[in-house]
Amino acid sequence: MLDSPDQENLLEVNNIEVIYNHVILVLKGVSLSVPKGGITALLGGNGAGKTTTLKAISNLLASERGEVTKGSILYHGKPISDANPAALVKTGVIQVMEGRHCFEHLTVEENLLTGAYTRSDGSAAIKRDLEMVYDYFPRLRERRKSQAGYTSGGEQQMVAMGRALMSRPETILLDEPSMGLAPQLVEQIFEIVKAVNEGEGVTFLLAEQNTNVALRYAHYGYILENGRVVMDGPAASLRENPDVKEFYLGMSDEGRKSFRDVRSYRRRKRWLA
Amino acid sequence: DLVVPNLSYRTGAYGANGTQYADGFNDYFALLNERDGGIGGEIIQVPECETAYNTEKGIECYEETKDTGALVYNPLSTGITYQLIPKVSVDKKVLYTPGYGRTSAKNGKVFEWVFNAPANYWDGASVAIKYLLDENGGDLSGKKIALVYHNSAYGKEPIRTLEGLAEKHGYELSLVPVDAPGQEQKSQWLQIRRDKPDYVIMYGWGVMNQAAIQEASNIRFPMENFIGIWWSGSEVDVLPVGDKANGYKALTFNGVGMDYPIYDDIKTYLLDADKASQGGEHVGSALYSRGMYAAVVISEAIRTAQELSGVSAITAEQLRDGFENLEITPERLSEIGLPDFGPEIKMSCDNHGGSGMARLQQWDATAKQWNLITEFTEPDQDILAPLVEEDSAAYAKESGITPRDC
Amino acid sequence: MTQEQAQEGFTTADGRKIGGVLMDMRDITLRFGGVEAIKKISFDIRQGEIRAIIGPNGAGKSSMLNVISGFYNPQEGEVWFKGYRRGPMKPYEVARLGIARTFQNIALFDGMTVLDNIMTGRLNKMSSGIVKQAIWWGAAEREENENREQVEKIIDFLEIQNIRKTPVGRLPYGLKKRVELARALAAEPQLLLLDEPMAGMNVEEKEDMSRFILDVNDEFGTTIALIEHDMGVVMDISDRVVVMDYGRKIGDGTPHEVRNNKEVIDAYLGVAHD
Amino acid sequence: MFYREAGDFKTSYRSDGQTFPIKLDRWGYYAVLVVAFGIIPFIINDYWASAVLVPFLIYAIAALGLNILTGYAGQVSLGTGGFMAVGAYAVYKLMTAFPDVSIVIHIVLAGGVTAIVGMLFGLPSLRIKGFYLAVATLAAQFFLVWLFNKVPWFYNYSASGQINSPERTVLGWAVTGPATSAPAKYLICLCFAFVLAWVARNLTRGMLGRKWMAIRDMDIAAEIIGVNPLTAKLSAFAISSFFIGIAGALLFSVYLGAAEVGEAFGINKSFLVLFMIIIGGLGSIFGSFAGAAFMVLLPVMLKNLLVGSLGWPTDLSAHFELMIVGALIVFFLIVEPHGLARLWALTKEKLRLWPFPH
Amino acid sequence: MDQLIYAIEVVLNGLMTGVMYALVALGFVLIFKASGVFNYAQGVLALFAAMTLVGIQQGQVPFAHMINATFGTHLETFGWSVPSFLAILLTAVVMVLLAFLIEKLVLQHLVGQEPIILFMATIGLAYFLEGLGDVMWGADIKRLDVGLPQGISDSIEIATDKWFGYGFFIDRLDIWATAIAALLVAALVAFAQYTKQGRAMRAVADDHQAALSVGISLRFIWVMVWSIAGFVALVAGIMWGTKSGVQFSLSLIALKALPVLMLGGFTSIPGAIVGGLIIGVGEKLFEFLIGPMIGGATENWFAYVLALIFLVFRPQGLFGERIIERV
Ligand SMILES: Nc1ncnc2c1ncn2[C@@H]1O[C@H](COP(=O)(O)OP(=O)(O)OP(=O)(O)O)[C@@H](O)[C@H]1O
Ligand SMILES: Nc1ncnc2c1ncn2[C@@H]1O[C@H](COP(=O)(O)OP(=O)(O)OP(=O)(O)O)[C@@H](O)[C@H]1O
Ligand SMILES: [Mg+2]
Ligand SMILES: [Mg+2]
Repeated sequence: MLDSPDQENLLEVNNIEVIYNHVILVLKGVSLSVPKGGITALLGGNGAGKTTTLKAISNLLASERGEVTKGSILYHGKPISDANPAALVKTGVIQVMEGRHCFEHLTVEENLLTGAYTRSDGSAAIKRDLEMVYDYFPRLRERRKSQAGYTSGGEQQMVAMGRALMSRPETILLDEPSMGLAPQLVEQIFEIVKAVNEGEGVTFLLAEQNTNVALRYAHYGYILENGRVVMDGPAASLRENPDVKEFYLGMSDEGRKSFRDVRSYRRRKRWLA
Repeated sequence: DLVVPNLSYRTGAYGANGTQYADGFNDYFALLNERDGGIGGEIIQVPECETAYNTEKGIECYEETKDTGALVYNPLSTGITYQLIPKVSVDKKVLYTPGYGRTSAKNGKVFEWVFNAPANYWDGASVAIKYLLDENGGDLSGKKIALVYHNSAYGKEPIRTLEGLAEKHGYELSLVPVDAPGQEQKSQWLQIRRDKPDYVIMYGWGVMNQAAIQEASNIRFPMENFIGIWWSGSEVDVLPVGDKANGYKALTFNGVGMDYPIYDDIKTYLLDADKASQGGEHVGSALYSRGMYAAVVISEAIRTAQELSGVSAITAEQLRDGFENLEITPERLSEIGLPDFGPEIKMSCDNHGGSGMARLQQWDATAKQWNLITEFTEPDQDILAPLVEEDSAAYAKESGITPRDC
Repeated sequence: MTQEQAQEGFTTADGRKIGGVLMDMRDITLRFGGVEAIKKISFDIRQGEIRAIIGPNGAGKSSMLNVISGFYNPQEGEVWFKGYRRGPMKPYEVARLGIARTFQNIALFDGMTVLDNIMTGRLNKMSSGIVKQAIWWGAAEREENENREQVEKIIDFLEIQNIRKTPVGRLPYGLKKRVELARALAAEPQLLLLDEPMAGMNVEEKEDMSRFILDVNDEFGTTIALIEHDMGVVMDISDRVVVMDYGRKIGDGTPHEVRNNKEVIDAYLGVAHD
Repeated sequence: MFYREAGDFKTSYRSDGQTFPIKLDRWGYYAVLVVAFGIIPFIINDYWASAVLVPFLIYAIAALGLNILTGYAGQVSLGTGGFMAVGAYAVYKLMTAFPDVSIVIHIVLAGGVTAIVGMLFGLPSLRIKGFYLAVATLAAQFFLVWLFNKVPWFYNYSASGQINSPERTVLGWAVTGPATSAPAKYLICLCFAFVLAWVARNLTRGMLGRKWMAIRDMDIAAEIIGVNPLTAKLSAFAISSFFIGIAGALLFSVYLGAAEVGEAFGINKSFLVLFMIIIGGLGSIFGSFAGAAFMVLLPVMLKNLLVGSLGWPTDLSAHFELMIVGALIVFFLIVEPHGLARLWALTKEKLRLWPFPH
Repeated sequence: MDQLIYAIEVVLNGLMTGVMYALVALGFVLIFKASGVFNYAQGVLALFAAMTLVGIQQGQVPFAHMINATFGTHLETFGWSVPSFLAILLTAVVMVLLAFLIEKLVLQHLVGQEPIILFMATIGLAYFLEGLGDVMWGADIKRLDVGLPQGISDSIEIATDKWFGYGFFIDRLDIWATAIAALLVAALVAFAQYTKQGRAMRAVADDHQAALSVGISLRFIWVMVWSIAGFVALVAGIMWGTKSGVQFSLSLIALKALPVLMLGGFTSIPGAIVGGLIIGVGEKLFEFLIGPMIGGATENWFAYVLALIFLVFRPQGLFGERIIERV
């Protein structure tokens, strides 16, 4: 849709390997670069390693007994693999985790406020941003006093997004923002991503299964399979690629296939990496 | 060499008490080794083993040491004693439990290997009542006495005796159990405050002692009317309470303080030579003295055994004979350097418990020391003897033991 | 509704025979404290059909499924199953009636292997007592192996042979969903409830999943109720659709009817989907 | 490379379901059995029996029991000491009331009595979960100890409240009482441990075990897929208590020979056994044994090292022992929170790959 | 009639004892709230704090015994004594240091583990601290005196004697404890509910990973919370140490705090106080009314049974956060 506006690479991931539990090798040399002010999409099937990549960047692997064993991750040209997650948020990288991860016992509003934990620009600014988030997600305003644990799946996703926005980040790592959201809301969320990206210049790296939407909004895309990057390119060109079309967009040559029809024939072609 | 293991405890809930006792026990043997070259020319080895007052560790210590030629055990724990009683009869080791353990072990016909002279729990209860009788001109009728006790096998021991004596002397006994560890005794002392007993007798151990004395002072119970068993009568029990513990009384069967000639030797041979257990921190305290007293009795028994058998490297069996023929006269105590430190002991094949004599001491909070306030008093054997007989007969029956002829 | 009415059925466009009413929800109202999650909703599920439930987030879809599977007891309304009114029941009793389900936020037993997870689906098919199990040899082992065979069939069917012995905690999301489906199928249910079975999947995987769902429906004749946000999937595989919005029912009918319903478009779809 | 499963093909579900599917493991297991039954009884002495092996076996049984409840069914219990006391007092009452019945039967019955008591105290688990339940089980611990201390019937009205185990024989060999030989003590505990481990294995691999694990991993989901929480939880409590009761009965009758409830079955016992299963590995039969071995051996070894070899004063070494045990526990948890069993499994997994990782 | 007056006295004393329990329970609540860790070491922490306080007050040489045993020296004290206030301050510093070390050496490596694993780790910690306390300050029984008054309050005794004809026993130490506890609770509630750090603390309790992901430093929160808990332990240690001396059994008061915790709810600061009051009154009253009929010494188990009964009706305790059960 848009070409990345600016070619400076904010975040660079060079050839990283990740091992869980000392034995399970998950990423087998992944390299990415995320340009400043762009929206970069990370696509790929289940278990491809998208989440792992994002967690490697935000240094959240340690608590899952995973570790980066090779390669380097640079942010603004400086290695960040040793920074703790909190320090990373201070430098401006925040992750919205897969599966929402709201603070169940806190109210919706308190959840949002924890997003502003690292900020030191005063409560007035925080209050303003809170209003901004409520404007983005009016449903949250209605439920501001409920415990997050009792909100529906979609509401929790909004809380997670809103919470990240509250930290006024430079870069947001978004893990499957569309999961479990109603179609209308998916569009809405991506519109918000776009608005935040354009309006506030926030850089996005988003992992998505919903290739269709992701490629519509992203500038650049990487496709991950089995722990390796198998293809990358500007979003527009990816959308035209026939393989991507078939496997990730569900289109055949005749247009969209019906889910009812795919049932009888087996198809599986994998890029050989 | 002769081996006398010291099953001690210096950690855990009762560690503060166990440490002092173990020091006294060690030091006396060390003194004999240093000064006299042991007993009858045999050096006494005292390997120490930590039990933490825990019965399983106690067994472990016992098994660990028993094949090293150990002669006699003194675990300072009623629980471990009960565990060891059957074992020592099979392994043929002597078990010496002065002032604790199984009371009816006094009956040597049933408990061939166990000795508990000079006094046992029941003796203690009886001596306390005797003292109260003396205080009241021989009449306790109508008086109220409360027993505050550690709610365990140990604490329950005196109940039967006190009940028997209550019948005889007409006082009214009330029972106030305290669950271990016992640092919270508000209910108990509120009850005492309401009931206003004339006297309180306490069978406690560990923190329960201090907590009780503290609470007693809180409710202004007169300390003079508060008598502890010997295990409730050490410095650690009263010191934390401070001045308000002044006047508290406790039983004892050994002397207190440092006014004994032996301490000159301890100073020369141990303290000055830096050989005292734990650097001599606890020398002279009540529990130290009791540990030392236990060592005195054991060494006298060893000496007797050596004389009887004519060999110096005696076996545990010979030591048992030594115990059964043991006589510690006041003269002998003076010779040792501990005049009037303990009651006269004379044991025999059927009497493994000595005379049961004990005396009272009282705490002087300003001088921070115990003072002896009575002579050795004999317990009321009319009441006790049948109880011992009954209990040991029950044990013999349960364990299939045919009492020996003595 | 009478017994006879319940027996009636209809035939779908592609010629499948749909039977009488299997499950009938009548005027269900569910409240949490002050929040009314479901407001007087009625709908039915017929024997052999694939019934979709759609609606915006927080509409009460999952809550409705929870009512069906007995996890929530509605404050008002009646639940009829196979022509009988169902009183308040414990969830495990409902499971015994032949209703199995999957969950929106995957609820697998993380500490167990895939195989064991699927075997739990057959709980109610196994009956040897504690003593027999303690001895194992003989009855218990035989029963175990018989059930294992059934489970292996499902494993083959869902093509998850290679992860049989893997602890589920380690699996990626999509496979977990598949294992959950396998577990539900292992119970050989009459009614299968799927809560967003395809969330977090890419198109290829959705295609796989759709195929499984259709096959289950076809081969075992299992009735299926599913919640799904991907309108493509819903339109393609479901026979009838219920639309919910903030606890109310705003539409009910064939995918085609629903898609063109104005209210549904406003509340849910945003733009009309092709 | 030395340790591998390749070439070990299974042709039936039955052989796939066996306990040690890998040949090397199977041989290792047979070797352990041969040593345990065929060699150790001939070389064991009193010290090894009393200080190490007998407590190890008895605690292994208790750990198996608690592991069923906590490791498999996910119900954390701190009432183990109390339940062991039930086993001990039950066997004592049975032994003294029916002296002519075999002690083996008494021990099993004691387990049964404990199972009933365990079920009773398991009832709150239907409402109460997690740490609340753990603390609630302390009610059982304290109440039972109080009860056995307070009601003289339980200790046959003995003056001090102690119970003593009289001599009883199995096949002519004394297994309780002072005259018991070290091999006899060891063997009776070994037999119980062996049979019970086997029972535990069978129960946990079948349907019942799966019900427990389902409840543990996610109780709501388990209920919705058809697990009746009442029967699942209560059966876990019952069977767990059965094991623990037997352990308590053995501890009293074979090992200690005499016991006083507050001392022998206090809350420390509860913690000790919980330690064992966590260090060993929750939800693992092997872990129960490994944890028991660790917690029994560690203090003995430390003591021998500090006092025996380094010649430290006993009090210092006792304090250091505490520090070291504490530090080691933390250390182990950090290295592998899932216990020795998982450590062992990971080692095997690495060995399989060795020397070519990935 | 007498019985009734006695009962009132028992109830009053129960309330005060309950406050003493609550002091210990508070430390548990704080740590649980902030990290989901059930900190079994809280009792030992109180003991350690009290030992350190006495040690500093009396100018004891730390590790004296160990040094003496190894080098044959005779160190004992520095020969000075530190005023109570300063000693308390210094002890607080030690507790902060300890919190820092605990985070560094233990908690940090256990982020994201299951609660039971963390619980176990704190038991390991309890063992360690127990040993360390003994090695540092010696295992003997110490007297703690920071000038808190103790013993029966005369004015209350006289006043009640006038009203009821029976002078009530109220311990002055208990009155102090009540005042201090009230202050602590008020401060802590305000902190947890209305400050940024308090909110962060609750967030951490819910989800470690998510907390990390929004930039909350677990390390900072934990050090902070453990420091506060250490301070609360110090207060508890002072109270209980004054009451019954500083020695090993002090750590066992943790066992009396558990039912309080359970009843009040693991996550509620006011719950700790209310729970304490109910447990205190409950156990004392039961011992007074029923105890004599069944042989007494019922307090240990009755507290637990009472809490259990409450839990059956409210599984999360009186004030605990609702346990969220959803699928
Ligand atoms: N904690 C863990 N321990 C072991 N293996 C893990 C762990 N987390 C992830 N994995 C494995 O790593 C691989 C990649 O997982 P990851 O979650 O990164 O995939 P993903 O691309 O995000 O997939 P999805 O779209 O399903 O979320 C998977 O095979 C998964 O099994
Ligand atoms: N146990 C509960 N307690 C309180 N409120 C609840 C509970 N369960 C659901 N709710 C509320 O009921 C409403 C409906 O929730 P439900 O989970 O059924 O939505 P949904 O339609 O499944 O949404 P989504 O598509 O986001 O999953 C929500 O607002 C939710 O907050
Ligand atoms: Mg992912
Ligand atoms: Mg839902």
